Amino acid sequence: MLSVKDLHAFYGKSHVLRGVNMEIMPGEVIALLGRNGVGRSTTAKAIMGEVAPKGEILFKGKPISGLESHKIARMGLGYVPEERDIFPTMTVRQNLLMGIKDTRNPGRHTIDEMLDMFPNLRARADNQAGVLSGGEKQMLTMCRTLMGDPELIIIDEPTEGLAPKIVQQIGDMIAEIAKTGVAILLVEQKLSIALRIAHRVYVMGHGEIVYSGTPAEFAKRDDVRAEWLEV
Amino acid sequence: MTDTTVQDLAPSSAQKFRQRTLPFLILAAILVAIPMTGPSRTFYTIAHQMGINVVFALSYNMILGKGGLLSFGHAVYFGLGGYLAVHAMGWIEEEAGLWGAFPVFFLPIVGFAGGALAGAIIGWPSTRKAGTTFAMISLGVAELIFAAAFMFDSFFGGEQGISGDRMNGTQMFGLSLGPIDDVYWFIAFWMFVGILGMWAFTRTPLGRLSEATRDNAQRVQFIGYNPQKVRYLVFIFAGGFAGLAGGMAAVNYEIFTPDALSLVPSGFVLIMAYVGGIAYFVGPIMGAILLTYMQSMLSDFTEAWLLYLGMLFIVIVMFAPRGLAGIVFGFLDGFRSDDRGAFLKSWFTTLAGGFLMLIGLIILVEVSVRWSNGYGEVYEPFGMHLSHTNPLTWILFLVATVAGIALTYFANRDKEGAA
Amino acid sequence: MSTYALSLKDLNKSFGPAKIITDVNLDIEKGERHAIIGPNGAGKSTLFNLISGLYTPTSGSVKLHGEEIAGMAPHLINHRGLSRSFQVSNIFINMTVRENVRCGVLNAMGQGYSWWRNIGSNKEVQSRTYEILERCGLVDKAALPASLLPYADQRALEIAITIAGGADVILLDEPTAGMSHSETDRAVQLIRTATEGKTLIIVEHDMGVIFDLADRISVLVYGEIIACDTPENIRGDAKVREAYLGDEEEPDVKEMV
Amino acid sequence: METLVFGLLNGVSYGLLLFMLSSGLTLIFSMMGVLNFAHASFYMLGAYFAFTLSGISSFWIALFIAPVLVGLVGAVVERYGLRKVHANGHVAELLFTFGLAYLIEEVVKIVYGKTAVDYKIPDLLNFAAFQVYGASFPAYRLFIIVIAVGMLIGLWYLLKRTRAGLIIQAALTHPHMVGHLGHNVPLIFMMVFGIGCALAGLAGVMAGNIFVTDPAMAVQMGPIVFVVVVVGGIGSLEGAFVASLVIGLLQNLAVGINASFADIFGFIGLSELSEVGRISISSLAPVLPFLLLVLILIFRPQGLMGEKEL
Amino acid sequence: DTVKMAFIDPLSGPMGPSGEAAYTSFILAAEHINANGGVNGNEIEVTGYDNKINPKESLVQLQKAIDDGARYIFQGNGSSVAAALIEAVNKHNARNPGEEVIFFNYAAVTPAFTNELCSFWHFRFDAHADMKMAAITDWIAKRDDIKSVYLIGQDYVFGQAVASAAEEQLKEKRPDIEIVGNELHPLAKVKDFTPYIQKIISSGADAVITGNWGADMQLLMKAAAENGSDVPYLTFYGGSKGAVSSLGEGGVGLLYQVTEGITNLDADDEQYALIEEYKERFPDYDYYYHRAFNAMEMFVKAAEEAGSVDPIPVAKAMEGLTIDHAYGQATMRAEDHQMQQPLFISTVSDDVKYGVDNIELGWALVEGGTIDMASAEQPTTCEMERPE
Ligand SMILES: Nc1ncnc2c1ncn2[C@@H]1O[C@H](COP(=O)(O)OP(=O)(O)OP(=O)(O)O)[C@@H](O)[C@H]1O
Ligand SMILES: Nc1ncnc2c1ncn2[C@@H]1O[C@H](COP(=O)(O)OP(=O)(O)OP(=O)(O)O)[C@@H](O)[C@H]1O
Ligand SMILES: CC(C)C[C@H](N)C(=O)O
Ligand SMILES: [Mg+2]
Ligand SMILES: [Mg+2]
Repeated sequence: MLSVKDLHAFYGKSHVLRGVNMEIMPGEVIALLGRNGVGRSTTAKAIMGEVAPKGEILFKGKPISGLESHKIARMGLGYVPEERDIFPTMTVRQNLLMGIKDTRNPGRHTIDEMLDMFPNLRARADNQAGVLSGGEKQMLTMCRTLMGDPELIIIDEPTEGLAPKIVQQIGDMIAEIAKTGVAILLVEQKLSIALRIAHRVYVMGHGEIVYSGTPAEFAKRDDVRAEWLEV
Repeated sequence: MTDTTVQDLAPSSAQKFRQRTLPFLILAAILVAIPMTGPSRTFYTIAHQMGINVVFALSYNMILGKGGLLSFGHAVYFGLGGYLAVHAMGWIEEEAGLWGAFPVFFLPIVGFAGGALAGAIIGWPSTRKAGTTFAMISLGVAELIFAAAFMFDSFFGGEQGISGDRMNGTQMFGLSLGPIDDVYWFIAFWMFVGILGMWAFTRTPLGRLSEATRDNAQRVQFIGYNPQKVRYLVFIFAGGFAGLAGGMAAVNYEIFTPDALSLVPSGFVLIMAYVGGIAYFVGPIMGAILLTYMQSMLSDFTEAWLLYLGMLFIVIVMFAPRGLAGIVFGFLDGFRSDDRGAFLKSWFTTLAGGFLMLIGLIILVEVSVRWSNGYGEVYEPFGMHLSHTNPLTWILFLVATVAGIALTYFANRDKEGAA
Repeated sequence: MSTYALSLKDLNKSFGPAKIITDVNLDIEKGERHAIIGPNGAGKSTLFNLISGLYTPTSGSVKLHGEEIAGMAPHLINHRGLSRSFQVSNIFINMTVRENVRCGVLNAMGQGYSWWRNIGSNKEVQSRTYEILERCGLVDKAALPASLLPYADQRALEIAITIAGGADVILLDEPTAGMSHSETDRAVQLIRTATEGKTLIIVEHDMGVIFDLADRISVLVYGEIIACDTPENIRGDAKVREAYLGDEEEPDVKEMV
Repeated sequence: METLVFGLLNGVSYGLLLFMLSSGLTLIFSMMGVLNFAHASFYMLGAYFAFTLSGISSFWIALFIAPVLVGLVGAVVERYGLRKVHANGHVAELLFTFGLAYLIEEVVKIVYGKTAVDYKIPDLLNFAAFQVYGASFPAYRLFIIVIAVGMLIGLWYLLKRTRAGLIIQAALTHPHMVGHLGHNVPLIFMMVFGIGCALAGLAGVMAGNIFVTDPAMAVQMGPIVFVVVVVGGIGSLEGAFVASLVIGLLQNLAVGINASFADIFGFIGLSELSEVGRISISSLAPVLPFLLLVLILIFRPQGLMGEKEL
Repeated sequence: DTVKMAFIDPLSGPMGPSGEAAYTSFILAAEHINANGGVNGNEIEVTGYDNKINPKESLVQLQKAIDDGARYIFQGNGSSVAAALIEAVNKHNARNPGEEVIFFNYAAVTPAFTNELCSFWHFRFDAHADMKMAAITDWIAKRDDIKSVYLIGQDYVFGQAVASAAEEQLKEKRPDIEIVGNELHPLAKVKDFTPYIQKIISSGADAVITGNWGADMQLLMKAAAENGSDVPYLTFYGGSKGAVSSLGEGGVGLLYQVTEGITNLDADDEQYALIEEYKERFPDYDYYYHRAFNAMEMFVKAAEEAGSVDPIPVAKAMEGLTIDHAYGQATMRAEDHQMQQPLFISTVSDDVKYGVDNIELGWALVEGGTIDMASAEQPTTCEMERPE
C-alpha cells in the first residue's frame, strides 16, 4: 500500500532522514518507534509532503513524492499531525465537516457516528473547538481525518500529554479503526500502546530504520530496546 | 562553560564600541564632511528633506517595527508637531510673551512636545487595541484630523496653510538660518539627535518591552506588565519623534499645510520604513534616503516614477520582506559565510538577472509613457532612438526580460540544489 | 492563624451554558507544593486561567495572601506576587534567552516602563538575570535567540520567565509535557530548585513527576475537586483510580515485555 | 421636506453603490483575512474596462464582460503575487495590495492617459425616471438600485450555501492541515479573490459613468470602502449592506442641512463668529463616515453586525 | 545662451491635467520665440517641475529650479501654492542678493496678491477675481429676470475671494437681488454634486455664480445636467476640461465664462494657425491659456527694452509695459504688477469655428460681452517696495 524507499529529508543544512525504507500492507497497523528527535515526525511529514522529500514514495503503486498535499490526501492518505491542528474558531461539528473531501459523495462515516463514538465530543459539538481540552482535541482530529474516508492514516504521537485513562481510550480507538480495514502508521513513544495494537514495529534511530519485526519478536530484543529506545 | 560570569553574558566593550559608538561617530563625521564638498542648493534641499524623513521614518518604525502596530495615520503627529512649531515661529516673530527670546534653532523641541501631546490624546483610545483594529482606527483618525484641518483655519490656515519666518528670535551657534547652508547644520544636528534618541530608546526597558509586547502581548501581561500601557507610552514617544521631524520641517520649509497630515505622507512613511526594512534599526534610515531621493529626483527623469515606486515596493514585499537593510545584511552574512564562492555566484547571477529584467521593464514603461502621451516624444537612452514603432525597442525589451528571468531562475535553482 | 498563600472559595466558571468549574474550594499553605491532576478537559487549565486573571470567575472568590484578586487584570495579579507558566510554550521567540528572562526581572525591579535608563546599565538587573539563568541551566544558551532553543530548553525558559519576576506563588501548567524521561528528570530537578521556598501549584499528567514533587494533590474531575490529600492517600483512593488513573496503572514497558 | 426627500433618494442610491463596492471586500476580508487596499483599484479597472468595451461593443456587453475581466486580473494577482506573500502574514499581504494600488493607478494612466475618459451612461437609461420638487431623478440610478439588491441576494446565497467559507477560514490559520484533509486551498483562495475583485469591477462599471472615470477615482473611493466593511462588521454581508445605507444616508442628509454649529448650539452661547460656530453641518458630510468608523471601533469593535472583532 | 524658466505646477496626480494644459502652452510659446530668434539672442528653455499641487513640494521644486539656473518661475494652479511661492520668492530674494528670481503668476487670481500682499517680485498675467466678478455682476445687473442668485465655490482663499466679491458687488449693483445660497465645498474632494445641485434647484435661484475649476467644475456641470437644472451658470472657468461636454447640448446659452480670450473671437490668421497648431500638437487639450502667450510676449519685449535677461532689469522694464496681442492690448500696471486687459464673456454654442473637448460645441462671445481694458480695471491698495 505504502512503500518508502531511500527517503532523505533536510531541515536547512541538517540531514535528518538518511535513507528510510518501509512497507505498509493494506489493513496493517505499523508502529514507528524511536527516541525523541530521531526523525519519526519528519518521516511522516516527508510522506505527506510537508517537508520536501528526496527519494521514492509510492502509495497504492503511484509515486506521491512532491505532489501537493491535497492531491495526496485525495488519494486516500490521512494524516493526524503532532500539533493536532484543529481549527480553533470553528465548532466541533464544523471541524468534522471540514474532514469531508467531497460533499456529493461522503465517506463511510457520518458526523453523528463520530459523535456517538465520543460522547465527550457530542457534549461539545457546537462549542468552538479551540476551547477543547487536550484530550478532546486529539479525539476530534482523529474523527476529522476519518471523515475523509482514508485508506491509510498516519498518526503522530496521539497520546502525548494525555491522562493515563484517555491514553488507554485512544489506544482502543485506534485498534477499533484498524478493524474497519484502514491501515495505520502509528508514530509513538509509549511502548504499551504500540505493542498492544501494532502488527509490526519499526524502530528508528539517527534517521534510519534500525529494526523491524513483530511485537512478539521485538519483545525479545532487549538489545534493540537498550540501544535505540531507552534513555 | 561553568565559569561564565555575569559580564560574559553582555557584549564586550570592544564589541560595544564597534556596534554602538562607532556607527554614530561615522555618522557625525559624514555630517560634518558634507558641507566641505561644496554641495549645490539642490543637494542641500534634498539632503534636508532626507534628514527630516529619516527622523520621521524612524519614529514610524518605533510603532511598526518595534511595536507591531501598523498605522495609516502617522503623519498626523508629524503635522501637528510641525504646525505647533510654525505657530511658535510666529510667536517668536511677534515676540509674544517669552517667545521673543526663544531660539528658532530649538523649535524641534516644540514639535516634539506637540507630537507627543497629540500622541497622548489620540493614543489613549486607539492603543487599547492592537492589530487590524488599531490600523483601522489610525486610518479613521487620520481622515478626521485631516478634514478638521480645513475647518479650523486659525490653527491650520486652510488650503494654503500657515507660514513663518525662521530668521527671528535668538540666534544659536552663530547661525542666522537664512542661507541654506546654515539650515544644513540645523537639520544635521537634529537628525543626529533624533537618531541617537530613538536608538537610545531601543536600549531602555520600555523599548525592549515594546518588542516583547509586539511578539506576545499575552505573556507580557503574565509577567506583570500592562500591554496597553506599553503601547500607549511607546505611541507617545513615536508621536513625539514624529513631531520632532515636523519641527525640523517647519524650520526648513517655513510653512505647514494640511496636506502634511493627510493619508499620502502617512502612506509614504510606511513605504519608506518598509522598503528600508522594519526589522533593523537602520532600515528606515536607508528607506528614507532612497525614497526621498526617488520622490524628488526620479520625478524629474520620468513621469512614471510612481509606477517605479509601486514596483519597488511590491518587489520588496514579495521577495525581500526584510527590506534594503535585509538585503545588505544578508549579503554581508553570505559574504562572511564559508562557501563565499557559491554565495557570490548565485547572488551576482540574481543581481544580473534582476538588472536585465529592470532594463526590459524600464524600456517598456518609458516607451509606453511616451507613446501614451502622444507628443511624439521618443525614449532616447544613451543616444538610442527607441520609439514604439521601432522593432529594436521590442527586441531589446524582450531579450532583456527573457534573459533576466532565465538568469534569476537558474540562480535560484542552484540555491535550492545547494541547500 | 497565618493567611493562606492562595485560597479559592466557591469558585465557579461557566462558558455560556457549560459549567466548567463548579464550587471549587481550595486552600494552599505558604511554601506548599500542590499538584492538580485530573482527566483531560477537567478544567485544570481553566482553573489556572481563573487564578491568574485571564478569565473572570462567574462567581466565587480567589484570595492571594488574603487579598481578593478575582477579576483583576493579569498584570495586577502578577504585581501581587503570583506568576504562571503556560501549557504551550509562550516565550518571546524573537529575543535572546537572556532578554526573555530580563523582561521578567525588570518588572520585579520596578523598572518596567522606564525609558530614561539604559537597559544594560543596572548591575542588579544583570546579576539577577544571571542568577535565574543559572538556576534554570540556561547560562550557556543565554545569547541564543529563544526560537532556536530545543524544545526542552524552551520549557525551561518558560519556567525561568515565570520565576524571574520574583513572585512567591508559582503556577506551572504541564511543565514537562512532551519531554523525554531524562529531560523530565532534569525538569523536576529544576522546578524543585527554582521554587525553593515558594508556593508551587502544578498541573501534570506525568504521575512520576507529581508523586515526586507534590506535598498534596487535588484531583479535579468535571470541574469539581473530588479529592485533596497527600500523594500516598490519593494513590490509594478508589474514586481517583476510577476517575483518573484508570483501572490499572499504566503498565511499565518492562512489565509489558 | 424637500431636503429630506432628496437626502433619502440620493442616500439610498449612493449607499447601494457603496455596498456594491464593498461587498467584494467583505468577501475577501472575511474569507481570506486580506485587507485589500487595492480594492478600489479594481473598481477603477471595472470602469475603464467598461469604457473600452462599451466603445467597441455596447454598455450591456460591458456590464457582463468587464467584471469578468477584472475578476481574471484579480485571480492572476492572487496567483502570482498575493500567494507568495501570504506566508509572511497579513501585514505583508496588506502592504502588497497597498503597493498594487499604486501600480494599477500608474498603469491606468499610461494606458488611458491622465485625464478622465468619457464613459457615458447608456442612452437606453439616460432619461429622467421621475421628477421631485423640480429636480429629475435619473433612471440610471434606479438601475443601480436594482443591480445592488440583486447582488445582495446572489452573494448571500453563495455564502450561506457553500462550504468554501469554512475551508477558507480554516486555511487561514492552518493551510497545511486543510491540504491534508484533501482541499485545494490555493484554488479556493484564487477564486474568492477573483470573485471579490469582479464585484468591485461591477461597481466600477455601474459607477464610472455617474461619477468620473479618471485615474484618481480609486484613491477617492479607497478609504470609504474600509469604513463600510469595518462599520458593518467583519464578514457580515448584512452588516456591509446596512452600513452602506447608513453612510449613504448620513452623508447625503447632512449635505442638505444648512444649519451651523452656532445655530444648533447657540443656546449654550456658541457664537456665529467663533470658528466652531461657523462649521456647518453640510461641510461635515465628508467626515461623518470616519467619525462613525472611529466611534464604532472604540465602542463596538465587532461592528454593527459582525460576530468577532477585527 | 539660454534663458531658463521653470514651470512649477502639478504635472502628475489628479490635478496633473490642469498643469499640463498650461505647460504645453508655455512650451509652444517658447518654441515660437526661439524660432523667431529668441530673446536678445538667447534661447528660452521652459522646464516643468512637478509640485503635486502641494505648497511645500513647490518650495522644494523652487529650490531645484533656482539651482538649475532658472530665474523666472511660472505657476498658476491654485492660489494656495501661489501664496507660498510669493512668500518663498520674497524670502529668497532677501536672503540671496544677486540671485533674485521673479514669479510670473499666470492663473492664481486671489485679489490679495496684487493688493495687500503685493510684491515687486510677483507679476500676474490673468485678471484677478474682482475684475472677473465685475464683468459677471455687470452682466447680471442688466438682466431684470434674475432676482435671486446662488453662490457655490471651493473652500479656500480663491473660492472665498470669489464669494465675497460676488456678495459685495451684487449688493452695490443690484441690491434687490437676493443671495439664496452661499456654499463652499471642499476643494477637489466632492465626487457627486447631485446634493448641491438639488439644493440649488430647491432654492429657486435664477442664476448661479461659481469660481469652480478643474474637476470641481466638470462634476458640477455633470450633476446639473443629470438633475435637469436649467438656470444660467456664470463662471470663471467654464472652460475647464470636460465641463462643456458634461453638459452637452443643455449647456447652450446656460453656461457662461469670463476670460481674456476665446478661440472663436475674430482674430488674424496667425492666431488661427496658432490655435490649430496647438490642437494638433496636444490633442488632449484645447487652446485655452492665451495668457501664456501674452506673458511670454511681454517677457520678450521687456528683455529687449532692458537689453538684458536678468531679473531686476527685466522686472523694471515690465512695469507699465504694453503689448498688442491677438484680442487687444494688455498693460502691466506698474503699481501692483497686475496685467490690465480686455475681458470677454462667452457662452456655449453649437455654431462655432472651434469646438472644445473634441466635440462640436464651443465658446462664442455673448452680445455686448466685450469689456474693454479700462472698464475691467479695478483699484489697488498695493504699496510696493522696490529694489533701488
Ligand atoms: N522545523 C525544523 N527545523 C529544524 N530542525 C528541525 C525542525 N523540526 C525538527 N527538527 C529536527 O529534526 C530532528 C527530527 O525531528 P522529528 O520531529 O522528526 O523527531 P521525532 O522523532 O518526531 O521526535 P519527537 O519525539 O520530538 O516528536 C530533531 O533533531 C529536530 O530537532
Ligand atoms: N473559553 C472557553 N469557552 C468554552 N469552553 C471552554 C473554554 N475554555 C475551556 N473550556 C472547556 O472547559 C473544559 C476544561 O478545559 P481545560 O483546558 O481547563 O482542561 P484541562 O483540565 O486543562 O485539560 P488538559 O489536561 O487536556 O489540558 C474543556 O471541556 C474545555 O472545552
Ligand atoms: C488654476 C486656477 C483655476 C487657479 C485659481 N484661479 C486660483 O486662484 O486658485
Ligand atoms: Mg515527533
Ligand atoms: Mg490543560
